[in-house]
Amino acid sequence: MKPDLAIEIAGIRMRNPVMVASGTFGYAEEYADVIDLSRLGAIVVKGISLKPWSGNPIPRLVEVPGGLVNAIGLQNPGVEGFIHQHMPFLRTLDTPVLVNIWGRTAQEYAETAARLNDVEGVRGLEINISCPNIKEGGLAFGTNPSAAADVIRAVRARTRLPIIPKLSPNVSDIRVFARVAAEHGADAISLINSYPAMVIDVERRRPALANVTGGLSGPAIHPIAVKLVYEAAQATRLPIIGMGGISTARDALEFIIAGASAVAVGTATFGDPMTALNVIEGIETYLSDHGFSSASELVGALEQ
Amino acid sequence: MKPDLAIEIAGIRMRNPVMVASGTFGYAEEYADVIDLSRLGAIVVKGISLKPWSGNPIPRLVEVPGGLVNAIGLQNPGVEGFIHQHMPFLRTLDTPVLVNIWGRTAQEYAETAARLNDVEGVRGLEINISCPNIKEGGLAFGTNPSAAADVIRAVRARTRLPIIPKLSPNVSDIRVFARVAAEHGADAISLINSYPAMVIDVERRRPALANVTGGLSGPAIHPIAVKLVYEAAQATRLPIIGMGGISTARDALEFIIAGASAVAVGTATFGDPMTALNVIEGIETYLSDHGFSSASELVGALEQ
Amino acid sequence: MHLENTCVLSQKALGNYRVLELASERIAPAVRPGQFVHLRVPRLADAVLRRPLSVFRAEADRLALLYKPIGYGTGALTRVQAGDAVSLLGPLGNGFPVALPPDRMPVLVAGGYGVAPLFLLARELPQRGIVFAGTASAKDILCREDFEALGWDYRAATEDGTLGRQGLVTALLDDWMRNRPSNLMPEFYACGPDGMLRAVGERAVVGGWRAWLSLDRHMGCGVGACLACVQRLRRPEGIVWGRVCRDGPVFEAREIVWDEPGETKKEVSR
Amino acid sequence: MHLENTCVLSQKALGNYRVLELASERIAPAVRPGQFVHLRVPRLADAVLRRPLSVFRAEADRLALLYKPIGYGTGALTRVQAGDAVSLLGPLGNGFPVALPPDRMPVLVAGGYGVAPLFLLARELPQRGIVFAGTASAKDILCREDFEALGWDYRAATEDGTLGRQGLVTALLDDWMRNRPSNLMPEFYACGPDGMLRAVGERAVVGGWRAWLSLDRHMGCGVGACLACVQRLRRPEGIVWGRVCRDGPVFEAREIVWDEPGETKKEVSR
Ligand SMILES: Cc1cc2nc3c(=O)[nH]c(=O)nc-3n(C[C@H](O)[C@H](O)[C@H](O)COP(=O)(O)OP(=O)(O)OC[C@H]3O[C@@H](n4cnc5c(N)ncnc54)[C@H](O)[C@@H]3O)c2cc1C
Ligand SMILES: Cc1cc2nc3c(=O)[nH]c(=O)nc-3n(C[C@H](O)[C@H](O)[C@H](O)COP(=O)(O)OP(=O)(O)OC[C@H]3O[C@@H](n4cnc5c(N)ncnc54)[C@H](O)[C@@H]3O)c2cc1C
Ligand SMILES: Cc1cc2nc3c(=O)[nH]c(=O)nc-3n(C[C@H](O)[C@H](O)[C@H](O)COP(=O)(O)O)c2cc1C
Ligand SMILES: Cc1cc2nc3c(=O)[nH]c(=O)nc-3n(C[C@H](O)[C@H](O)[C@H](O)COP(=O)(O)O)c2cc1C
Ligand code: FES
Ligand code: FES
Repeated sequence: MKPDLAIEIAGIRMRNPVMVASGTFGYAEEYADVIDLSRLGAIVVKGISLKPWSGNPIPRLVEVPGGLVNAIGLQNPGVEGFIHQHMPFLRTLDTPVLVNIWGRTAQEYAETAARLNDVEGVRGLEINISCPNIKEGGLAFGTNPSAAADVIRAVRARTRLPIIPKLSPNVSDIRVFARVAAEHGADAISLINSYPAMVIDVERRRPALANVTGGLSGPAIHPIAVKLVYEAAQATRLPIIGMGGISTARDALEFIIAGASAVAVGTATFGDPMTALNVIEGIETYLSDHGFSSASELVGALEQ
Repeated sequence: MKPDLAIEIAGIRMRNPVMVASGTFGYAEEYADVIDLSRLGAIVVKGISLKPWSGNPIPRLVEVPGGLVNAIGLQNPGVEGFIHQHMPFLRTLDTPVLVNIWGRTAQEYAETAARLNDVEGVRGLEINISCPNIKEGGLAFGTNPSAAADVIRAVRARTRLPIIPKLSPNVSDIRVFARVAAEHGADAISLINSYPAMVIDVERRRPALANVTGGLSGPAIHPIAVKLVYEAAQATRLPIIGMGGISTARDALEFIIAGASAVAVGTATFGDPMTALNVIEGIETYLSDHGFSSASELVGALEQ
Repeated sequence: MHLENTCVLSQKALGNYRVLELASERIAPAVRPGQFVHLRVPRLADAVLRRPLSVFRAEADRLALLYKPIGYGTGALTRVQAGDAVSLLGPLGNGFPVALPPDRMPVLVAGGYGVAPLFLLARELPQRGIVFAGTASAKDILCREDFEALGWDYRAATEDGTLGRQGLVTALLDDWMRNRPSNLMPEFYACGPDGMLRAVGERAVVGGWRAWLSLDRHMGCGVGACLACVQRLRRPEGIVWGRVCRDGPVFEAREIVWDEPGETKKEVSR
Repeated sequence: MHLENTCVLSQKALGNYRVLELASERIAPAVRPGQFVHLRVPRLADAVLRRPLSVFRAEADRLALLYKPIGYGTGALTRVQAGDAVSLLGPLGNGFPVALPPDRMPVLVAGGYGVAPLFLLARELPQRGIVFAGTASAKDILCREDFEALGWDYRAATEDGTLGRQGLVTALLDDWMRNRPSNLMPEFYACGPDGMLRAVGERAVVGGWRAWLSLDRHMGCGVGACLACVQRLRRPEGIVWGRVCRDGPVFEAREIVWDEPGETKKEVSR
């Protein structure tokens, strides 16, 4: 008998627990030619803000062993632009679409959330309080519990959609932020965002990125992310979306066994656009081989 | 003309800025057959505590892409054992020896430091307030500014040796800890220690390490470490020993350009015991090729 | 756009470059000149990104890439052998426009690997014209006979003077421009370093001609999703970011807003 | 101990195993039976650790390793070819003692790759004896002819019964022990999984004989510096951690303090 991959997170039913991570999958249409989008668990689009935002100068991305450091800087057409340019396509998909939002003030987050409330096809909001690449907001919210609480509360007050704060790895104790999310009305949490990092071009003695610093993603951060998901799972009963360095089904399974109800594939899509689909298949095979009848049985199944 | 590689950190003169990192080079004798120890800038020995300490159960180490996660747990023969078993050999070397110390209380750190005060051949103390692998102390000091201050102050009060707190990467703002170190009498700072991480054996659904979590080291953490060294260098005038993922001269040069006066090679020694020596040569070549007459000229030479 | 597992047919040295020929059933027949593929270098476990390479030749069931080993990925690529599998994503990007009014003379300007997309273009343009190729040294001058066999006039400049005129290719171009028949209406197609592209573009703008410039930017996804490869463009709605991988790599000279030295903040209207 | 850049002479399949032969001028002549090398798998950029492999054969200028491709590193090792350079650190560890009183009969017990170090030992022990080899299946049974050519009695057990007795090698050993001449004084040498080593050790302790057991532990440095590969040992000064890479991998059965099921805290006196 085939195992049941379907899961429900924050009231959103997904055919499997494998999502694609914000900022690494554009607005989905970019990959539509090569991936059957209807096989994904969910799609999280690039971070959206109230007004259009031009992001950082180039170079915005540099490869490092086992990952990349990016400082895109959240370029996006603003919530109106997003709704008009991208929702028409996204609405045609029968895969749940989550919109990743960010702002420079709690107010901006809340207004963006409010604007998305009644937009057909938007199934939930991932609240990015952890972007290492913009000075205004982003990481500042994600590393300060009371600032994080303000944002989550403000968004909660203005939306009926499920809200999923995306936590920063750049904190000493992730449990504090998991609890803050739970207390202020989050329906789930996502972790982790990329980790603050820097690359120097030694020939020119200049930062490799125009923004000087950026965020490290890819296999390099996977063991860090697993640890944080594991700790967060001990601290909260909120469902967790685990991400950071997934490139194989095993990487995803580590998150699930550590306590994540779903996972997201990010950077690995660049190297192999089929990664998310391969991960889905690999999870299915693992569940059958190990006698699990459903993906949810495996959530937090770590023995000690 | 050959560039001058010699540097002085915390009053310790070294023939070049390349050290070997604590815990990855044992007590130096282990590598004496294959490396000319007299070519190293300095040697930092495995972490030493007041009393012998048995460390963690095995498995203590697991390889991951671009690094390894270790939970050795600071096994060591205690400061007396160290002095009797290992100092006789270390004393014969004409390379400066730094002793890495740790404790479960500020008091234990201070007593260990005091015991090493008059031990011939000990040139400085690296104070490990950042080990992710023991519950008692370690990381708890490294992620709490006032606990870190207590340890540094207590050690400072009991030793005449140069003291070099080793900072944890697991903090939201490294500058706070760099300043704490400076204020409480440190002569230099070292960063970074390995990053808290976890690996799960999905076949057995158990943590790969007996200690459940461990510390990630190796190339995976290099861009994180460079960022932290860069930030610390903006916040303090204390000399910085940069480490984390160095396996080539370029990796080391990134630290120096970011503001480190010296660097340490850790994990890479396992894969290639010649790494530190190759890094030294590579730095020398770089300095000549780029018209620098000394290594110290390159410290913090980042242009923006 | 396809994701295709291709098979290496051969790999050969060509001067300082290498030509990699791959069996491709889906991408090869779809390629237009100036398009590129995003190639995954096999067995490079610690490299998370693909590498963008222009298509140099394309037939019904095979394509060839011309590349210079300059770093980690292209260095490792030299080790792949006939029979190895190589994953390609492509064809990517817009490519050069090939329709050309009969009164225009195509002028191709290639810097370094720029000959690769221009060679594919040279085969498909409705009329023949002239190619200027500029490189560091004689060993980098590629495909002269191939262009000539197609009926193109080929002129080379090398920085070290080991072949053709010594100096930059734009100097060679300027000489030619000064002496050309006054009724000749050039249409420029160029691929090479930014400095060269900018110079070609300026000449076109001054003369009132068009110049199609293929940009080289570091890429993440290659498909328009990550926003790593952006370039400011002048568009009716204002200054916007274009994605070199998807909206380019070819832009007309007037569209491109070049960075000015010292400029740090890049204003775009959306 | 040397760090040597060796050159691959050949690589051949042997049942489910592979034999890798390397030209080595410094390590090969220094090797004693039971010692190992720490091998860096070439071109595995994302693997930071070496892999420990026992020396299977050693001559003046070459040595051979016998390994089973079971994972990432050993899998990649199958791709190295004659002429490739492979860095070795070795010889490492203490190895088996080869001096043996004339009244003792050597009894070798090999599980899986355990035949590798035991084969080297079989050549160097002063007297011949018997070898028990246990593996999963017939294709894993190795070197029978080689041992026999050296004058050893070779008995095999396979878990699937495809060759020799079906079952664990220790059952085969027990049968033989029960029927052996009563004046025969065995000296055990074993290499294989912990369960097997422990079983052999227990028999030796009960009978009052010695058993030299070669442990397999995950390693970091291989030279005693990192403390990854520790094993509790019974020593005059109390229970201590030994380093399998440097103080071992061979320990006498009485020294080893095996983990008890469910035991979490490992007390050692220093
Ligand atoms: C549209 C396009 C078409 C190209 N066509 C060709 C071609 O036909 N032949 C050819 O030889 N080269 C071509 N290039 C350049 C080629 O992509 C780079 O030489 C290659 O990516 C270098 O990879 P590396 O790993 O060897 O270099 P490294 O410097 O080790 O790579 C590190 C990172 O930087 C990126 N990078 C480095 N240099 C460049 C560069 N010049 N352009 C883009 N990314 C770079 C790499 O992709 C990688 O992500 C093209 C680039 C683009 C954008
Ligand atoms: C002293 C000693 C001698 C050995 N001699 C031989 C030999 O002659 N022939 C042979 O086939 N094997 C031998 N082994 C086992 C061999 O080291 C492992 O099979 C090998 O390390 C597996 O590497 P991998 O990358 O293929 O496996 P992976 O599981 O992909 O490796 C992941 C990590 O685990 C370690 N690891 C995995 N399995 C083992 C293991 N069984 N022992 C130690 N480390 C392991 C690897 O070294 C690596 O660090 C020996 C081990 C030791 C300690
Ligand atoms: C190029 C790039 C752009 C990203 N943009 C966003 C973003 O807009 N919003 C966000 O919350 N996370 C963003 N991320 C973070 C990813 O969603 C993800 O959390 C992170 O990359 C870790 O996963 P990975 O290692 O699988 O990539 C971005 C990551 C990358 C690499
Ligand atoms: C096996 C191992 C043991 C270590 N033991 C210690 C230790 O005892 N004290 C300490 O301060 N750091 C210890 N470290 C941390 C290293 O000194 C170094 O800070 C870290 O590994 C990052 O550098 P690397 O990436 O070059 O290894 C240890 C690291 C490893 C891998
Ligand atoms: S490379 Fe990703 S948008 Fe162009
Ligand atoms: S492997 Fe490092 S001490 Fe044994």
